[in-house]
Amino acid sequence: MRNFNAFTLAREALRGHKGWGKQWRSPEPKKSYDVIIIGAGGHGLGTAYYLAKEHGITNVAVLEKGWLGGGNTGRNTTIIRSNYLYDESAGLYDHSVKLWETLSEELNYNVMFSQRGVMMLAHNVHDVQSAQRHIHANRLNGVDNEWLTPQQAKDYCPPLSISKSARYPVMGAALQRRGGVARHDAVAWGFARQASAMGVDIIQNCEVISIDRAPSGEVTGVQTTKGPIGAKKVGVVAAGHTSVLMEMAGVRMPLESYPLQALVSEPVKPVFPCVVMSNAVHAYISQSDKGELVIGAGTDSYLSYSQTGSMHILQHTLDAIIELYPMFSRMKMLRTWGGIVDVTPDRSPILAKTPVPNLYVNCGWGTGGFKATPGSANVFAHTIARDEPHKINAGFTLERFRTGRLIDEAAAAAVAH
Amino acid sequence: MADAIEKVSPLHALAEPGRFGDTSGEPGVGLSERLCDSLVQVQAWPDSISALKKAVKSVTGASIKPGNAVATKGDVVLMSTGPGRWLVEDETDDLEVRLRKAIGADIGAVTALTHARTVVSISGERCEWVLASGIALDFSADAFPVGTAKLSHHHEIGLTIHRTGDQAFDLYVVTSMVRSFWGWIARASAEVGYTVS
Amino acid sequence: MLLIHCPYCDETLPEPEFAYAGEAHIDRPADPQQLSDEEWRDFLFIRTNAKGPHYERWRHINGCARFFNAVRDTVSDKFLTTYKAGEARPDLAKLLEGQK
Amino acid sequence: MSAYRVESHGRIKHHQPVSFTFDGETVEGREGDTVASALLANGKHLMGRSFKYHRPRGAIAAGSEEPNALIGTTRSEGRFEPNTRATVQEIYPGLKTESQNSYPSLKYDIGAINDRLYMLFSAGFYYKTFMWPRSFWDKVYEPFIRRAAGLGVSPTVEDPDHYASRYLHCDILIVGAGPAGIAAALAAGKSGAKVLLADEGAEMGGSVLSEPGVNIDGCSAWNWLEARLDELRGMENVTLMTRTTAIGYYHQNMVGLCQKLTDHLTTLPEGAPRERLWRIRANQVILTQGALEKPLVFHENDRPGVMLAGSAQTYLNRYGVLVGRRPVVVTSHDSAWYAAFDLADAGAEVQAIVDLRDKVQSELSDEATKRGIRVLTSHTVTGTSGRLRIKSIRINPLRGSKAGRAETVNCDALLMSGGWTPSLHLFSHTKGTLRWEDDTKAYLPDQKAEACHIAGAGRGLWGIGKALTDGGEAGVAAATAAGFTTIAEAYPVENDREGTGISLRELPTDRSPGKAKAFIDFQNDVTAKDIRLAVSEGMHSIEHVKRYTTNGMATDQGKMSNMNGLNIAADALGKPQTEVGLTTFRPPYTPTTFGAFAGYHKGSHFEVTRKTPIDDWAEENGAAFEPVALWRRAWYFPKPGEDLHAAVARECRATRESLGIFDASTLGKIEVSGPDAVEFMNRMYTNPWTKLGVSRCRYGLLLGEDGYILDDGVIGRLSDDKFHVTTTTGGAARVLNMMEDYLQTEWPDLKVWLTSTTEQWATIALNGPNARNLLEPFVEGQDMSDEAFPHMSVSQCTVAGFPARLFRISFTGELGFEVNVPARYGRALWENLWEAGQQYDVCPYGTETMHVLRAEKGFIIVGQDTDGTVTPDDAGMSWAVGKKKTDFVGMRSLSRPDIAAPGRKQLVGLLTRDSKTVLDEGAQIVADPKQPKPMKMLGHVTSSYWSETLGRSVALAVVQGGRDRMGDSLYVPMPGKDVEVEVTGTVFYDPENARLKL
Repeated sequence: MRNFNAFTLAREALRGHKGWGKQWRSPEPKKSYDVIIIGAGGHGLGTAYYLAKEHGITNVAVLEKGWLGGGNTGRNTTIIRSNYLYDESAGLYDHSVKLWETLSEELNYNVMFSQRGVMMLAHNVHDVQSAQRHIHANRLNGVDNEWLTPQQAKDYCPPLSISKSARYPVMGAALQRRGGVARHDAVAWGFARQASAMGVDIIQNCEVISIDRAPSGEVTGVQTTKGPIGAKKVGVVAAGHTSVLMEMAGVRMPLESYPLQALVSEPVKPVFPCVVMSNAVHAYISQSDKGELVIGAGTDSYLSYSQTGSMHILQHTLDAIIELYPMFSRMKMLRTWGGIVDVTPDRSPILAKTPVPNLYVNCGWGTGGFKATPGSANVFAHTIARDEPHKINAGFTLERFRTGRLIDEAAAAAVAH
Repeated sequence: MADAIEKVSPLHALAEPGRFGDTSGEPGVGLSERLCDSLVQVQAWPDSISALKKAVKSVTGASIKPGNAVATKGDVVLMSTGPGRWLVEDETDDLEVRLRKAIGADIGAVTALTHARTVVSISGERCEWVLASGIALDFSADAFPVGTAKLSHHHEIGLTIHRTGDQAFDLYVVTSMVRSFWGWIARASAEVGYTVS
Repeated sequence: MLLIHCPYCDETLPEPEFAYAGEAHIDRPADPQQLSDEEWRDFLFIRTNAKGPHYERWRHINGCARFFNAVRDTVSDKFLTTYKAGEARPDLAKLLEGQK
Repeated sequence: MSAYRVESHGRIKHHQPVSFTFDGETVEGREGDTVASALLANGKHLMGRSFKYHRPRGAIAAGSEEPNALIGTTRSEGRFEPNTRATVQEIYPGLKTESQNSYPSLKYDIGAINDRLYMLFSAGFYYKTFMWPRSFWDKVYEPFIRRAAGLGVSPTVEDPDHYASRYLHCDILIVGAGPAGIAAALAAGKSGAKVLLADEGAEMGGSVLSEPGVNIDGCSAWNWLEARLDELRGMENVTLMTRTTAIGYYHQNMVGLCQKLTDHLTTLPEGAPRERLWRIRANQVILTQGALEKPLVFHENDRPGVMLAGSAQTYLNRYGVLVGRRPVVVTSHDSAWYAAFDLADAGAEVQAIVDLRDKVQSELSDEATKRGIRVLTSHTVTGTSGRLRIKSIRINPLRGSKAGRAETVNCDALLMSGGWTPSLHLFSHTKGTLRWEDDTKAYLPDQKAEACHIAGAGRGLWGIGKALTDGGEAGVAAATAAGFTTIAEAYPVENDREGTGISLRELPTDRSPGKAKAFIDFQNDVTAKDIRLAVSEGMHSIEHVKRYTTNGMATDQGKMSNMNGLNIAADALGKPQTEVGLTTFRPPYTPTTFGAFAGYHKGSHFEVTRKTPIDDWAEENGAAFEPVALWRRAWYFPKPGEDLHAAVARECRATRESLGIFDASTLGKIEVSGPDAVEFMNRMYTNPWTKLGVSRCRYGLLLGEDGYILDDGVIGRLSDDKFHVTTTTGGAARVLNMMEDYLQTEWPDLKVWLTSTTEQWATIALNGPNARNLLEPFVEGQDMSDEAFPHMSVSQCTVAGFPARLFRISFTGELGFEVNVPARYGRALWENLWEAGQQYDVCPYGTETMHVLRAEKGFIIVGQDTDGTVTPDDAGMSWAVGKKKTDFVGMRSLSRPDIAAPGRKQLVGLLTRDSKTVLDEGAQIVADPKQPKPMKMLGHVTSSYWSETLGRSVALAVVQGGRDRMGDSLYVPMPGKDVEVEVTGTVFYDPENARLKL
């Protein structure tokens, strides 16, 4: 595998870019693997990468029914932050942010992690109380998060309107400076390239039709559109389709899948320096390296796998964008798209063993999965390799829905992920 | 003592009479506000619907019509707002008391909503146009005939809409939101020009 | 924006007149205290999350305010049918036949 | 007049000059010109710079598919728009336009240095570098990349325009008013169906506008068009809309369209919206959007002056502009020959027609020879020259797939055609499937997912005759499907220009293909080489190719680039197109302003504001407001010079010492009535209700089925079968919805009706030792003595002559009453009490004081002291749970292992050791402030205030095992200091409730 750097780039430029070679192999599936990961998104490819790199397990296949990185990894608004309230969440997401900070070097692939700061606006007294609670908890957890006055918020993000006469005046904001955005495709491609180089087989256009179990119950492999493949362990990392796959192993899940839409504007010169989220007003916005305003909308209210959403959802989002940034009214929406997010009752992920031996599941990220990609992959690989959770994901079990030990960020703060 | 004090309309500050919006040509619509003297909701049990209809007839003299057809008799208006549930309006101030007498707990429930709704009336050539600019219903006469009522909403504001004529609608608006509703309908009417009476 | 038929009003209206209300035919147990933690969890949290025809509930929130049931294909988002609360599950085979 | 304007041609008003500016320079056009046609008429092809290499670019097309000629347009202060298509923007006097993405000027752009580094900036180059040293990404590399990227600049001030929206229901919506669309509208219109015909252009006609030479139904194309449009205008069941783009095709035949209303006008009508967003629900949809011409892919195919042949024909026939006097035509399709003939007939000296095919119909070559045009079949183009405008091209004979010796031909324009692609974007929005058809060399509609019909070029039918016939049939089919009957007229067509062609990848060349700058996505500067590089690097899915190269992701949404990209990717992969598949088309069809989407919902209309009947009084009396749910509530009533704290301290003092008056109208109110009302209440709430006597009240606690506190409120029993339930302000809608859910779907057998009466009642709370003294004289029909009307009573009586529901309850710990009167009397009652209250120095207070007073008494606010993870026991409210009850909503969840487990967070009071310190709400609590991070947090402060009454701070908090820590010292670590607190009970004031009993 060619190393990526300025010098090889320059050399290849002179040679007409003939020498790069493939970024990942496209092998046919073997008869069996030590571990099969279902789903070649960022979390799945990352899991394979860490299995190989940190646990020496390289006889791994990642099965993808479409094209790698084609699910929510390639459809989200790439917001990265870790200023979550509960210890479990803060631990998991901050583990992830720390990995993000060195991911480009680690993968020798520029994932363009840009720590532009993530600002979360408060529009009423309840928002302020909630933001303060987060800031204090984050401080004692060693996670950066600071309070800004409306003027400080405006200084940090000039397009923001802090007009007192606004329907929901900005009363302040919580800022995590280490937060930011990254190039979503690059994350999947970077993990795929390194995993493939270490021997992981990434098999695209290979849909899992059923999951095989031995009479004694444990998982033994999968049936796919490319035939049967044996496996000692299977990890399901298929955001949106988790319920469908787990059903194949006879496990019913506490999940519902909803459409989530996003949009970008036409590209313009740099105008928006950070990421801003507002829960009261429902708008998430940043500007990509290319110059597009990247805007996240809310989920549709109904369960759906259609990857399309309703027009009125986007409308409501753009209402909010203009409310907060009146100068963007004449900007134009270039492209909209939809993803499928699977949501748990407490809005926190499930990263755990399952009742079925040798079957593991990583799901329920709702709208917040991208930021967790390296962290989630890292501890999920640990969980599969050791057949026991890492202490960072110990709380994100399936059990919690029986015992009642929920990790309810949403209920705790009405903060969308 | 009550008589000494006027009821205060939620729109008293907003709905000033006059000509607004595009003033070239004839005004497209006329807007006005109406405060019901009595607006009462009656609700029947599944097994007492006919009894309730009888009771309503005995009190108002009007008979409830099927579906979303509105029964009007003199100043009485009867509108369905769902299975087993109707709105009764008239210009007396004791309608609730009279209905309550006629409709015991065995027949159903009676709840006064006189102050919970404020009626915004819109009329004129462009009233379909104005309403359709913010309400997702089909306002064409064949889909929404004169003498019928439908429930809908604009931007989180619940509405009961009664088509009183070819070019006339009464909108029963949730009182706390009627100021916001007025703000919108005035803005939407500005394009075609409007009068307030 | 979906088009939804309210079986009570017998009108077909745009989605914003309605509110989605989750999976249908999950009846609250008669005596919850008798249930095991597992059974209670299943009632509270476990959902079919069907890809394809899905039995679900909607409420005509901006109309007659009634809750009703529907069968909708979650891949195409097309409604196969809607029916009143309390009515039995319609036979899927027949519905799909009707679609053809 | 310029040498490029042809007075004899075009539909513009030649006698109506219109001047506007481009980059500060005045340009004269004619009424009906677009910015692009006017610039071309003045011989200006250079209109912009490309995204990555900053290469000089001119208009390549004449419509909304234009990728190059993007400009900034300004009408007046605040009315600036970036990235407007010069090929669409109509000119009007005073219009200011500017080029984009160039510095210092369009002609001399230093950004063009990137072009020299062409080989370096290959597809995905940024993934491979800028990684070292790490700190440089944020500080150096990314800022550089960002400055270079982006096209125009964002507007910087608030938009002075407003936007409208409109719902419409119709039988048949027809998208695209070309020949097929018009024929469809005529057929459908005659059926009496409600028909809507929309077109994105300023005038209807589509390809007919560019084909004046064709004869339809015995008259010239344009006369036929005028007559037919008149016929349509005459049908009152048919609506025609121009400048209206169908942007998205959604579920169940809902189509979103954006109509531009003012961007073409010289002066703005008063109050006119700039754009209107239509949401049209159609029984049937007919898509007649025609086809888009494909560029040819060869070295330097992007110079200003290189243009699609069909567009050149449009500029001539619609705008009376020759895009060049000495053009060369290069094509793989017959259509470009006709363009050449039209230009030649209009006076252009066409230097040559270069056709990639080895033979063409003799009729074409004869026509060319007749016009003295040199014909070069089986030739290719291998390069162009000219810095800011094309000067010459290299033409090579083809030997099989090889290019022979080059000949240089001078020219001032190059018209190319790589064939046509049916425009099926909207059809694809519906998830309708496409199939590749090899003889048309195009993707055509296959399986439909909605009730729609496609006609004309959209189905690969070239020529006006076929479009008319097909459109008519579609009109009939749609009308029939919508339940109408009609027939389609036949419109015989003469001198029609059908035609055929072949579809190619990069053109054969005599140079190293690896170095060729053969552009596919002109705006994003994606070349054939980039596509092949992506494939060679393992990007085998067309989606990967798209994302890696950014091909098709420019603002033309891939209209120019998708098919060429696909062909070349397929070739590189060695697969047929069908196996490579298409990337998905996503709404909107063309970029659409945010403003159009927001419509009326901006400024004060952004969201509904609910106001109480007493809101006006509060405003007149200087209240500061806070938003709570959709309501705005009086927060506090500052006197001159007072801040929040001073005002609240005064309001608290006044209430505790004498009398406070508070507008509680926003509290949710639900009337629960019916024979089974009490049973229903028993099932919903944790409390028992059977024994609650008529005219008595009880505090009710409502859980979610998960066992956590959801809402609370005082509930009065008005009669055996009627309860007056109050909820929190924010919870009202949620609670009613939940109650209806249980009632309708779980317990339909119960005879109960629920009605929200929040809006019916204005609620005024009086609290303080003088509350009764003020109220008593106003009350008729209720003995107000403590014996006759004790704490927690409700009475239906009259107050100040108004029918009232009078509650004796207290959320402050003082003697308290809440008077409910019909809403319209609220203000009058308030004024009455206000006047009479002066003798007691009555003080109006807001939500903040209400919060302080209740906190002093340890009353919780659901959503502040509880947060959706708190059970009744956690909140110390087991007393509110009926001990003998066998079931209520949420009861079962309370016995789940981790809910019943010890060590849960419990609500307690906190007193700071230093009584002056007021804790932060949300501050975290620890046992050992010296421990390292991450610290073990025991809980957090939920409510914290300065208590004027107690002369110290008080706080409520949830703390692990809190009730077992009474008297313990805990710490609240704050930046720079650790605050020591004592754990106490939650009631700080009048624990024996003496003041209630006055």
